[in-house]
Amino acid sequence: MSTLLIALLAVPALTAMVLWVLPVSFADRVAAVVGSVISGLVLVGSVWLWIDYLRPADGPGTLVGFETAPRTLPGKLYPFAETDLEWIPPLDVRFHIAVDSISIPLIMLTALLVFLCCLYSLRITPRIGRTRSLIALLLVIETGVIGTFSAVDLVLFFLFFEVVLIPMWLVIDIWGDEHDAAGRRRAATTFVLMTVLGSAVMLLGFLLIHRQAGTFDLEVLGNNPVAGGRGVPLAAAILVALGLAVKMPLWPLHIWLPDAHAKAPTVGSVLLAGLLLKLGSYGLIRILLPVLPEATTTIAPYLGGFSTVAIIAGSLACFAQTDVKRLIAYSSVGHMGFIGLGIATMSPEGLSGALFANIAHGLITGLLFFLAGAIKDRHDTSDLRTIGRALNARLPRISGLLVFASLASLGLPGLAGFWGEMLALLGAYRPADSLPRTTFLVFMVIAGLGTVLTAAYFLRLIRNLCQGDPAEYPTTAFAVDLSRIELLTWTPLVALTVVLGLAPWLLLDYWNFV
Amino acid sequence: MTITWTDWQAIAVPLVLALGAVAALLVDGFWGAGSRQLKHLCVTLVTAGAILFGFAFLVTQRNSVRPGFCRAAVEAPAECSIVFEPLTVGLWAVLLIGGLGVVGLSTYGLLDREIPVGEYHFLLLSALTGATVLAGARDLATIVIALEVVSLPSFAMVALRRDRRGSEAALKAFLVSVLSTAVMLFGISYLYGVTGSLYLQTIATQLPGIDPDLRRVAFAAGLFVIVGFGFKIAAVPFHGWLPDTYAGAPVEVTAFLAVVSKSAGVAGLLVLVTFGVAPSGSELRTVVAILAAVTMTVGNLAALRQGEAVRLLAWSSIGQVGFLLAPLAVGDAQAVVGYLAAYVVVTLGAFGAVAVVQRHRPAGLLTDYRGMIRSEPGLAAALIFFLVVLAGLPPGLAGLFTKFAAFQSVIDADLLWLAVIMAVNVMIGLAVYLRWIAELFRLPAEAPFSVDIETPAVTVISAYTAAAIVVSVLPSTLFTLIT
Amino acid sequence: MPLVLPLLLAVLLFCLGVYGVLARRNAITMLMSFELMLNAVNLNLVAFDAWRLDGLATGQTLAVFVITLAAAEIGLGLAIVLLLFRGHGHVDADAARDLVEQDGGIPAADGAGTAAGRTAVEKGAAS
Amino acid sequence: MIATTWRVVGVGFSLLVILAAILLSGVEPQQTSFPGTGVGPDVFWTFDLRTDDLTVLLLAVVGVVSACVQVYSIGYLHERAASYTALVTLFTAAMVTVVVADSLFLLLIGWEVMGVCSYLLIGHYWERRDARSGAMKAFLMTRFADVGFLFGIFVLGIGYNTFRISELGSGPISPGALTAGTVLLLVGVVGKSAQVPLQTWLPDAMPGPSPVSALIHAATMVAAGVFLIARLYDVFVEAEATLTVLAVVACVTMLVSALCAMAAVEVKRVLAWSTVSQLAIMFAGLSLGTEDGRHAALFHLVTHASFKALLFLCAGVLLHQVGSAAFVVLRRYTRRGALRRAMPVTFVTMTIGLGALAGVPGLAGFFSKDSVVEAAWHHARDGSTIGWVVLVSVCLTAALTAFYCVRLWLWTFFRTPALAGALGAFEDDDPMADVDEPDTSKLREPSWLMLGPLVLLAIGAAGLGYADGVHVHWGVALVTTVLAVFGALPAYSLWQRGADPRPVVLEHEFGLDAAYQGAVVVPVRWFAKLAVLGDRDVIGGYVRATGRAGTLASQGFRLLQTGNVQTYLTAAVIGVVALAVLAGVIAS
Amino acid sequence: MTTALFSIAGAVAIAAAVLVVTSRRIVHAALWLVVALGAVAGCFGALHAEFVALVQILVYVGAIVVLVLFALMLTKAPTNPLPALTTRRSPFAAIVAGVLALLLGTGVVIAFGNEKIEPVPAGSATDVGTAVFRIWVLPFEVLSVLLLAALIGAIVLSQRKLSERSDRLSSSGKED
Repeated sequence: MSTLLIALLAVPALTAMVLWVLPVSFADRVAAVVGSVISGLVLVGSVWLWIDYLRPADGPGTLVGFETAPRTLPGKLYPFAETDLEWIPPLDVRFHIAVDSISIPLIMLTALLVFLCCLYSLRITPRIGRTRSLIALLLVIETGVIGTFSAVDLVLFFLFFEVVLIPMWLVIDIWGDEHDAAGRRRAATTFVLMTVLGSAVMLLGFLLIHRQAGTFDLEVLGNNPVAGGRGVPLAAAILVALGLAVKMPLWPLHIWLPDAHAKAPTVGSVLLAGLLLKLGSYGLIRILLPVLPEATTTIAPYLGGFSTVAIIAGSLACFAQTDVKRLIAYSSVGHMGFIGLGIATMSPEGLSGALFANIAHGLITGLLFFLAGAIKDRHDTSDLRTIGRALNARLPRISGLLVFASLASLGLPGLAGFWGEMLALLGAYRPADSLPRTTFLVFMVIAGLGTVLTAAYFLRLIRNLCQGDPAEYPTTAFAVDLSRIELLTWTPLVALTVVLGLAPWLLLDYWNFV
Repeated sequence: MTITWTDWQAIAVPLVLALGAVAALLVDGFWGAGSRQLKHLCVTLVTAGAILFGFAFLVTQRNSVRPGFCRAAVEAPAECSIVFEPLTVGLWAVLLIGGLGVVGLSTYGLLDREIPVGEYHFLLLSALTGATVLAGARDLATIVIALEVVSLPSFAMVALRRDRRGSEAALKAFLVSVLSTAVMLFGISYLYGVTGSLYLQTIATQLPGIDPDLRRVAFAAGLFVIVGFGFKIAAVPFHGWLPDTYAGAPVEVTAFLAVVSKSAGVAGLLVLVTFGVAPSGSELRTVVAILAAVTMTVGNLAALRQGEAVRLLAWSSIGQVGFLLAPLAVGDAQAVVGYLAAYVVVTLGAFGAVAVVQRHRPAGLLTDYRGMIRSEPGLAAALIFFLVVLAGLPPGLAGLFTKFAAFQSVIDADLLWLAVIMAVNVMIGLAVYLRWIAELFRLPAEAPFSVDIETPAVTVISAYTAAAIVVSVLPSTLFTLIT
Repeated sequence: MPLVLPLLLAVLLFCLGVYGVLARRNAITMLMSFELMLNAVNLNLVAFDAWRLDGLATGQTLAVFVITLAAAEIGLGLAIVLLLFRGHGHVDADAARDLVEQDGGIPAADGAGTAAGRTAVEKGAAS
Repeated sequence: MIATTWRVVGVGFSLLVILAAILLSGVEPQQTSFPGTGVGPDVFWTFDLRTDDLTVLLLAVVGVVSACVQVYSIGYLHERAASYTALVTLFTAAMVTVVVADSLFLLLIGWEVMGVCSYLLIGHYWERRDARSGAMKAFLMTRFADVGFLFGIFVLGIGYNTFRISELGSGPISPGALTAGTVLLLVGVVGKSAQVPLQTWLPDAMPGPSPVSALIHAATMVAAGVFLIARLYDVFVEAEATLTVLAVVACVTMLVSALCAMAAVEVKRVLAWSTVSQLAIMFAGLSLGTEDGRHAALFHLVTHASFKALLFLCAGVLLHQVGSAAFVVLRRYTRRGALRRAMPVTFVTMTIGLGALAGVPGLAGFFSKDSVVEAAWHHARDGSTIGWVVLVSVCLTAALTAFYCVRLWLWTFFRTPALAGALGAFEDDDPMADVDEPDTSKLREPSWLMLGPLVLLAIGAAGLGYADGVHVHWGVALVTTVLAVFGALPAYSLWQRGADPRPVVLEHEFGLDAAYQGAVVVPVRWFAKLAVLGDRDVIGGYVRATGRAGTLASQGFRLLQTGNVQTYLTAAVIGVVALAVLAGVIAS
Repeated sequence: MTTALFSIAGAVAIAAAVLVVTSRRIVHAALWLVVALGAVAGCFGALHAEFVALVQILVYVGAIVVLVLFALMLTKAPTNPLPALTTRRSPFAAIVAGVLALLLGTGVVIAFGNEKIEPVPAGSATDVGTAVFRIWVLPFEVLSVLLLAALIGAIVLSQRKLSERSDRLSSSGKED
């Protein structure tokens, strides 16, 4: 299995290299096919990994009895498919990767989204072309994200965390909004600079951890957490949280996000929202809680507070957006706020909620960005005022899917978006014993109102985009409503949204460790 | 004192380099009327041979410790002028790599600009001699003279084209350098007055216990000495000459300044700080830390808006020096040498690529690089890789891990404020290099740069790239230079 | 003889040299000012040597080295100055400004780091 | 094709529900467990199902009403029929889920899916502005309430340490948590069942297709609130404070909404307000906290389902055949007496329905309302203030109900002698009314696909009162009947005179909408602007300023780079001095 | 005695140095430099460093100043007073130098205010010779490299460019 994990990391990167070596004209033609095949293989591999993990002999995390289990936190690593090699002894850095039930679902999500993006690119690519590089960069991003999710060494985590930066910057800078060259460049630069600052700050936190504990290894750190809630551990926790909060992004560090999402090409937005934001929340769960438990207790109320503000501010900002992609981007701020709140509660419920919301948000926002991209491609703009209303009449299927995705995103019970938010709120209702409960009750109430706001802006979007009098916005001759490739690409997302909504235990069962 | 075999071993490398220098000069002088290309080749081979001997020596002797030119002291270990030890090996390795790289870089394009080949290589090897002595020196007299041996030939090299720009560049560098030497010597004179010795070892043992009244003078003296090196490595605010000189010198010489001369300065400062004037806990280390913070910030910020490739590299090298000063301020030789090694390799690479482009586009603007990823994919990919290493992001793992080591040493020394400034500078630095990388990727480009690159250039740049890739995949090699 | 006497003399000479370097326009006079500074150094060295009286004559030795060094420097320096004269026709250090930062290298709008511009958050009301 | 398939599926599903109800009737109460999941040690939930009398009763109601609605819709609706039918089916399924759920979370799924279905169905005519805003309003108000509902689930579930409905009420729980939990659940119920103060969405939901209104008002959605309290009656009975709150809400609601119904000028709006009012009567019964009260409330739920479904379907016929259900439009036909003549079946069934609503003795509504009054009287006699309050309110409501029923009936179907063919009091609403004479000749009954359900439901409205076994408390019957007559008489006399005074307060429905607009919507807009401005000018401003500062600094350093070597030297010497001073400061 | 001698020499050195940096005639400045350097040599003598004093006179006065005068001649330095010989920044430079002098002077006085130099017997030349050839061998050797490098550097810079040379040669009809 460890070979499989390494293959999951290496294959996309190597494919990208091969694509770059091939001659341009040839590679441009085959890139999407190659990308689809390879990312499909990676998807199969990741699912295989999950199935293998679930076999009773290997998997530690099967369902635990109701009465006996103590109130433990997910986050600590129970390594599976482990590879542990010496790499840079002078710096105490090891090439140590492993996965567990927290990371494999995220890896599957990564593989799925990249696969869908490649598939989508078979037919639909940004106007500027250069498909070869686009696909290659997507594959590099895949390697980076999977690597982050499987890194056990903190430095390796940091390394993979950084791998995605330049490819994503290029994706936005080259294939972004073709009408606004300066804007897309600025967005890309803001994105990459803020993120790199965040990760540098995070690195400082890692180094403080190393100074305190003498190791970068998450497995060792998980078993011997850094004690103390003041002084150096606190500084480390703050720095790590700050760095990850930029990526997540948490209010008020979210400012790069709307621009980056709005200007990125469709596949870029999908990966940005679906995967890259998860790196931050995954890091908080994987690093902050198990390694610095006491220091995290100290900062958890602030984390929760900022998350709550993010929920409200992100939702409110959506009301005033006139660009559909920006709107969805801002909605991500709100949703990531729920994840942050769930993490801040430090309770099993909250953390499971955060993990579940991670997956759900990846699926739903991915779908939303695909839809927004489709609408944008058909109208050559993503400005709501220019697109006009009554999409129900012009593009009934896409419009219907948009309604579905909006409903899923606003947390409708029975769809995937609900469980994460619900569990985060439940966690806030009963946070960890060491946290001030009243504070979190307040957060819960405010976040609850945030769900109403979320519903409100999505309904507003539907009202202003999908509904309306078709007489005012007559049908223009669009070639297709829902093309075959779009149907093919989006079906898995829709299906998974429903399946996970009706059967949350498909994931939740495996996040309850003894 | 009699000169022993050990002494000869300790100075074997500088000695061979000096002999190589004379040899190169003689070959050039007695060449006669043969082909200039052939003469160039011969001189290059002589030079490279001298340097390669140095490498061979380092490889065979890397684990030995040989103090040279020692004087027995009363109730203390012998005071030595030069010590061959693991730190020296690491620094010499870096310097020799840099020297060899510059020699490689000079294999093409030198003759076109009517640079006298023999003298060029003579000066290069002389400077390298000084640099190696400097890195091993353990007394102030040797340090200051070796530093001059590095400096004066390099100024001559700057002006070697003997044109308007070259002479102006050389004059600026020269004036600043002379002032710095004077300041440093003034500092040394006080250090001598306070401690009564020029040996670093003795100074280090004397300084902590001196009279409080003298401490202030000792402090100022140490400061002056550090400032002298600050001129040499162009720490802010002693950096003014650097961009102008880089812009005015031939590209090969600029690379030499950026690589060998700067490394020599850092090596000298490292020796000085760790062994002598600024023992652990000294306020002088705080001064170095402040210099580091100011230098990296100013260097990176100023690089932000440069439109010329060489000037951008010049300012960014100031920023890089800031990063180098950070671990230096806490006396972490391993991090310094590792960082220096990675910096040397990729700076050589970047200047190599710039040299290729500037031969055909003398203006050297960033816009000349537009769309090169399509028109010259190999060169562009290599250049991007070098820039990414300089920025310290994947895939440039060498840069990433050397920055990481710098962070680690700073954090371990409790200088959180410096670490935070470094973090901010990672961001600014990235912004600097991204502008260039963006140009390389930008399509479509009108008249993108596309030429038949000379074979030596291809070879040399490939070698740099290979080296950069090796140290990126195995960053531990960088940190094991000091075994 | 009080030690401060030569030391103060050295300080004065050094600072006069500094003044000369900063204030003089002609490159050759700047070089002359450097000589003053180096002489200050030598005065220090010799004075400290005489004060220490350790029989090693370290200060004097270094002073001799410094004089030699100064000779080497001035030799190369004058060569550079003459080269400058060949190119520029004068030896004014502050008039040699060919290598000043050129403007117009890059357009202002392309400056990196200018984040989240005014287009970033578009105006719009919740209608 | 797709539409037909969905229609078959929809009708079939409704029939299946009826079949299930028949099969399950009389079966022992039982629970079925399904695999669930645990999150942490204390939170464990499964998707359990249960069957008991309440389930069967509601299944029957849901099945019958939805079957009627599905069949009726075949005739009623033609555009976008596929999605419509699918949604109606989903709506029914969601209600069935709520009814059979033994898990609070499963119930919540059904509960919210209903909300979404109602949203989509109300917005079925998304071309129309009022439909769009009505749908949005409905969803948002219920969603707001559902947040409270969710928190209520948290409180009760954590308090009782289970999320299974059948296990609630059996464990130890602190009184505070019990009250808090039930009150929070009540918030959800109030929203879903459109009680004060969240009642305004229901009348605004009327632009939706009439069959949907019938479904929402009779069997699903709004009835779910009543069902929920009945389902959790054991828990609610424990929490007296909550019941008091419920009683107050119910009494206020029934009066307020009955008053609003008296001033409404559109058939469906009158009916909508009446639904709110009738639901409040059910809640009043439940709030008594007695078994009688619960029984009476459920009885009223069933009868109400039949006659309210009937009434909405009748209104749908009017809409379908006439094109509008506004009084002003209907009057154009009625002033010639056309409506009654052209659509006799509709007239008769609607009369039965209105009679049942008004509590005409012998019809279903009479018995069920009286049973509520009777339960309240028993409770009041035991010395309960709540009993008295409920008693008085329900009696008053009976009078008001009679008033608006009679008003609706007379103005819709009968020529006003006093006006001699004029439109009467509704003329102000439509200045073109007299000019535009409708063509009454084409007015006729709709197809039997639509009339069939009408007749079926009319039979129910007439006969369901006897289903529970006839036991009439004559005193109560007398009082309510007299009150109803007292209510009907003014309506008749006003109609006789051709007058329809509508106080401004009632026309504006107590100004609650405007208040919400001012207190919620406008501030949210302001906050939204603030958030965006904050992002752009404060946070974004900092980021921009950082970027600009970097650029400026860069420019500054470029300016310092004068090319003059002596500047460099000066800077360097100053640097030395500054460092010396600085380090001196640090050292000391 | 030595103190008085030193004081006089020092005063002369200061005065000459002031004139070096302020004189409006470059050639005069160079000549004042000779005086200053000579006076400093006198100071060395007063400090019993006769050897250094000798070297000072030989190298500085004998070589360096001559070199400087040659350079002045080659750069066609005018002998008449030049108003623009100092830059406009000179007051500022004076302030900077003054502050530096104040700082250093205070520090020196505080640190070494009470120290005295004892007179010693003459004969420093032997000591210096011994030191150079027994202790400071390495710097001495490196210094030789420095001198060589500086020499070659100066020569190569003074040469004409290859192209200019060949131009001249070809114009005179010879092949290179």
